[in-house]
Amino acid sequence: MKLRRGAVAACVVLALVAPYLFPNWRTQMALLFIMIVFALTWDLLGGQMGYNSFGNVLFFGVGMYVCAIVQRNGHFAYYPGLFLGSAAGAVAAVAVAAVLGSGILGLRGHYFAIGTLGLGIAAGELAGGWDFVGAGGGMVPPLFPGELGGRETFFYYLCLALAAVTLPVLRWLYSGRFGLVLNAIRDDEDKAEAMGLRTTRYKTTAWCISAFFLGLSGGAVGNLLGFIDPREVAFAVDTFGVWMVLMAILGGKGTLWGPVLGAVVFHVTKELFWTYLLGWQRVALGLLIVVIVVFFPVGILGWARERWPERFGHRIEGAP
Amino acid sequence: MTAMLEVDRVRKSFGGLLANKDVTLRVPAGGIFGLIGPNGSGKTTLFNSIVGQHPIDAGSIRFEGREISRLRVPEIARLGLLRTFQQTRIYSGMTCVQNMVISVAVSGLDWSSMFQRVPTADLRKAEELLEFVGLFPKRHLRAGDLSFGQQKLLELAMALMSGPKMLLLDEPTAGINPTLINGLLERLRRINEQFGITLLVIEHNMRVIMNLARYVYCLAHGELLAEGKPAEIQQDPRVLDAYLGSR
Amino acid sequence: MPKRISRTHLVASGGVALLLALAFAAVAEATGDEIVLGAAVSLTGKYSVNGKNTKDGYDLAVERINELGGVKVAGKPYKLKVTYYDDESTPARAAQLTERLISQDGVKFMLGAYGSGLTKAMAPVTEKYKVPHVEGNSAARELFTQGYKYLFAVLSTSDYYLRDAVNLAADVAKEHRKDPKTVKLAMAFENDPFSLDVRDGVLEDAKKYGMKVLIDDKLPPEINDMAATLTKVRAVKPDVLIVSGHEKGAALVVRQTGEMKIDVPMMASTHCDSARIAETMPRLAEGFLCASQWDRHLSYKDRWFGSADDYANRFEKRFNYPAPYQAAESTASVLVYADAFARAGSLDPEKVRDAIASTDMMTMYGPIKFDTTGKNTAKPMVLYQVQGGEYKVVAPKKWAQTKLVWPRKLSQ
Amino acid sequence: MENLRLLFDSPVLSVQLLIDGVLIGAIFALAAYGMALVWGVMGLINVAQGELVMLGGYAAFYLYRARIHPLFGIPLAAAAMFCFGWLLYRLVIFRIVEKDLFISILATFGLSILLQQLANTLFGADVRTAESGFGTLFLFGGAVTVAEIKLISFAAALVTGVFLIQFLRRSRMGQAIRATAQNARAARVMGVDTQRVYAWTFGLNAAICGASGALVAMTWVVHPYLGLPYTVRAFMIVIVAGLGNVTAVLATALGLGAAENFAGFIFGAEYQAAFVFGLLVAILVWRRFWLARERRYLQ
Repeated sequence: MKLRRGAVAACVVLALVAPYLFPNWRTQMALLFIMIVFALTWDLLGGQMGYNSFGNVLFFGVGMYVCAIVQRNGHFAYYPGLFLGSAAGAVAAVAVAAVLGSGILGLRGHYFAIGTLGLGIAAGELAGGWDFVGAGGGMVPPLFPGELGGRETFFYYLCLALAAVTLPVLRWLYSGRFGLVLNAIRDDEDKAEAMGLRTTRYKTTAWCISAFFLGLSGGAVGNLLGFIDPREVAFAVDTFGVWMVLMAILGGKGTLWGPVLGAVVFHVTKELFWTYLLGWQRVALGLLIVVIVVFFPVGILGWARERWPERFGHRIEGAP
Repeated sequence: MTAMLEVDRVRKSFGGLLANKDVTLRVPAGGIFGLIGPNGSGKTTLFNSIVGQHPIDAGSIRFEGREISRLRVPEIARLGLLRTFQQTRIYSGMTCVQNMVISVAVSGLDWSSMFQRVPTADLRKAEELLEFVGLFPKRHLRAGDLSFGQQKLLELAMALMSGPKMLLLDEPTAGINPTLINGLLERLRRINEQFGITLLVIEHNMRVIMNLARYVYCLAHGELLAEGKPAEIQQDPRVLDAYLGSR
Repeated sequence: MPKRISRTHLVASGGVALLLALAFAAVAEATGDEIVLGAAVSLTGKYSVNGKNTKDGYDLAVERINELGGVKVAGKPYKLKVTYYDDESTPARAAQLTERLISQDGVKFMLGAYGSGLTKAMAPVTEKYKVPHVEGNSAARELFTQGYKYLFAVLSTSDYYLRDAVNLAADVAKEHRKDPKTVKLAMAFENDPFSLDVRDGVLEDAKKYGMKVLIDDKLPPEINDMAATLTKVRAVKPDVLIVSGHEKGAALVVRQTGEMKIDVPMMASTHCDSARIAETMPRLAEGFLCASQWDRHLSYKDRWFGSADDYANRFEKRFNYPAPYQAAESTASVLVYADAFARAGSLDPEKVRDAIASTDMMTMYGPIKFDTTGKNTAKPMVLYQVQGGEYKVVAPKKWAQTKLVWPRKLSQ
Repeated sequence: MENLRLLFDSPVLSVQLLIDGVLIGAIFALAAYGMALVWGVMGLINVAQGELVMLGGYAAFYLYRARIHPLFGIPLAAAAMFCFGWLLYRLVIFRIVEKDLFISILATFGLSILLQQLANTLFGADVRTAESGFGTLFLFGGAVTVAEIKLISFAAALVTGVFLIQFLRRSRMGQAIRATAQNARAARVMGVDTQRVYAWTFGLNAAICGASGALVAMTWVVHPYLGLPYTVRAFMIVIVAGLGNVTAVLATALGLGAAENFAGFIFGAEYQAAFVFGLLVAILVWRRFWLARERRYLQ
């Protein structure tokens, strides 16, 4: 227990001082936190509930656009604008999830995967045709008012805070009845229904929670990158949308820390590929994906758990 | 005695195959009832129709006087009519206790309880019921790691956890070690007497059903062939014919 | 239920720490007598044809300048070097890589990416770090209305790409004693910042003449077929069809108008030279008008490469394909730096920026002189027409090699 | 709704749109046959389907470069892609057969970006096209034009469909494929070499995609990133038409092509893709509610 507290404390301290230790890496690290949020929120559905979504990036894009619209049309000062925009973005994302929930979450298995994929792509195409949000030309959120370098630090802490809130919230959710019902749906949804559980309510709620955090991160990322493109930033199904899945699987889906671990490993590996394998980075990424899913379908933590089950609190032998 | 479950001229076909042909039966509240019949006589189809697994083509099904033939599985389950499966269905990735605590009666759950931690009362009840079916020592094991017979017992315990009014059991003794069957029968009787749950049991083992049930319905070729006390059914030439003929 | 995850915590946090350390250890930067320019170019993704043109243009310029002894700054000779990353044709990546080039790799001078969308994302970054950013491949007008002080573009802005096509149409109408007002336009533009800007320019000039726009479609970037739009074109019978959609758009419109026998007297597109429509589909491409920033037949000259034609020959020898204008303008961006370094007499980014701002030079790519917003106002666009399988300059009049063929003859 | 009025004013436009759409759909149908085959037999959703089309297109292009008429390029590209598909199976795909469907989606997604990038590196990103030299037919006094090459695509789709049905019905390998599709374990017990069957199936899929790629190269243009639209449309078609029915796949594909073309005309090209994907979601959701009424699931 002592060791664990120490490790957590060390992580917290490291995260807090990191922007001063490695000032050049602030944007990368901020994006890393966003990746962690991506993987965690995907795992809420894909890992815990067994609903493999390819379209979660939909909520990210909705949050990003709504935030930017509020900032642009609201005539607020920068910080109130960002705050209100992010809030509105999160609310909008939750609303979209709630409305779509009963229809889409009634799909099972790969139909759900493909339905959500269609949703994500359709949203990107719609935004790309709509002149109010700049159509294919994209949008530029307002410039950060602070001085040079302040922007990176600000968004570093914003993204850190986002990840730091998401993790314990999910942990708390998993520890109670909510998490158990999600697991039950994953293991055997028909049985859960036969036992009378209101599965649609739980599924929709889970989707809304996922959408909430994704909507918030959308607002932050839009401002962090300073440029919103409908297909390649906001509704980036073939990059962010798939990476979320990969990161969660890589770390071990259905675990709390797996997605975090997966996001870190994936993000760092990807950055290294992009730096050292110029021109071949996507070949390397493609290979990596194939290797991950073929050889580590249960992920790093899943593999560790199979190896040392007793360290993960699972008992194989009977009776204490 | 009021009828708890009334099945009235239920008809169900799959493609050209008529699986249930105008089946009518009335199950009164309070006892243990048997549903027998040779393989393919439409017993499981009837169970599926009752609990809302698939739509019926014609007829009506009433539970405590309420029409349920248009309701879907979870709605019927929340009324207190539950079934177990021939091939057991449990949440294999979770421990036995976890399996139990999410099987509490849903009617008592509202929005606010969604995010609650599991109340200790539920935990205690779960452990009691696991003790009752003899799985207490295994309570922290993954349900998927249990043997088939143990999974059946777990499924039964889960059904009890939600406090149903009536249970439809699909071959509870199949796959259970013969030496344990007597214990299981004893438990089923106690479920009926102590918990006051009406049981409707599909069973192949004639010895078991004659021993257990107070009243037996016999299906053959999708039709209700005979009904009556076990002793009467045992003597009924039509029933004997159906069984011998099916061999 | 107690979920024991203490070990999990440890494994996870240990992994995090290890990987972060690994990543941070991976940066090193050597600077001797070299000036390092940074560039994020599209080696993959939808702009990768032009991304390669861009990179080849930069490489040729750097090689040539180093061959001639490099750049003398305050009496000391320096060689040039470019650090590349692949932005995969996505704006998000481009912005991120710019940041990395500047803050991690210590690059003090940026070259441009290919594509306005990408530069839109990069400009705020270079602006923030006060790093000069000279580019030759991003022409969106919007880039020069933001008040950026460090962004300079050697090319004509994209709204000028196809204005000349509209003007030509008006001229033709006048020649035939018709009011330009009667000219009917059909337009299809790819839904990206560049093409939408081209559209703005066309719309502006069309409005000036009072022309009527009958069709105004936005083509999705992944379009594989234009049949729906072209059916509309056939239905409304316009006098001019204007298309902009990078190489794919150019190749598709040539191919499909040929196949569907769409008979419009004047058709114009961007990027048809880099799509090589005249080479691969000479029959179908006959008579097409193509916007170009530059042409080898223009009589521009400089001290590094000689004439535009010399440049084109050198390029073709080095890279085995004819020099597209995208390469020439990339080369010109490097030349601007070489000129500015020498004049600034310092490698201080501020001083270099000021030197760039006061650039007034002639290159094989054309005259370069920046206005206060950073765009090059000295160089005009040219318009080709495909005639007999070759690109011939037909506008502006001053550079025209030959006369416009109108109406365009439909291939049989 | 200017465009809609245009359509009412000259109904012959509808004929043009319909013909073009149906002919486009024929190429989708080819990609969809292959997907249905692989999905049905191997239980594998192949996201790299569009990349197989793309590679087929390049094969046809290089054959065209070598002065082989594109019409002969179609079978040659198909043959080349059969070998490629076989190889791909022996290298990678065999590891993901008979695993979770989701694993196959992700693994083939990885393959698809790998193939895209390799194509980009090997062939360059230039937009390529293979000139077939075919002309154009005029109908309705020139009001409607049909490119002959598109008619050839249509014929190829029909022929391939018939061939596929006959192959599965008549040949030994076809029967082995059908047996494996029904129950792989039983087939193995009966002495069918299922690994070989799978390799054949995947090779066959690649060959059909290769043929469609050759047609794409002759009808439109080829570049490394053209795959995704074909993959997604093949998905849609197979979901709507079901796995086991070649005729239904063809009909759905033609219908989709036509619907898409009309959508592009009426809503403008910018909403064409949005319409297709919106339609996909709508179909799925509609089926889900329709089945729910029946107390059933879309599964």
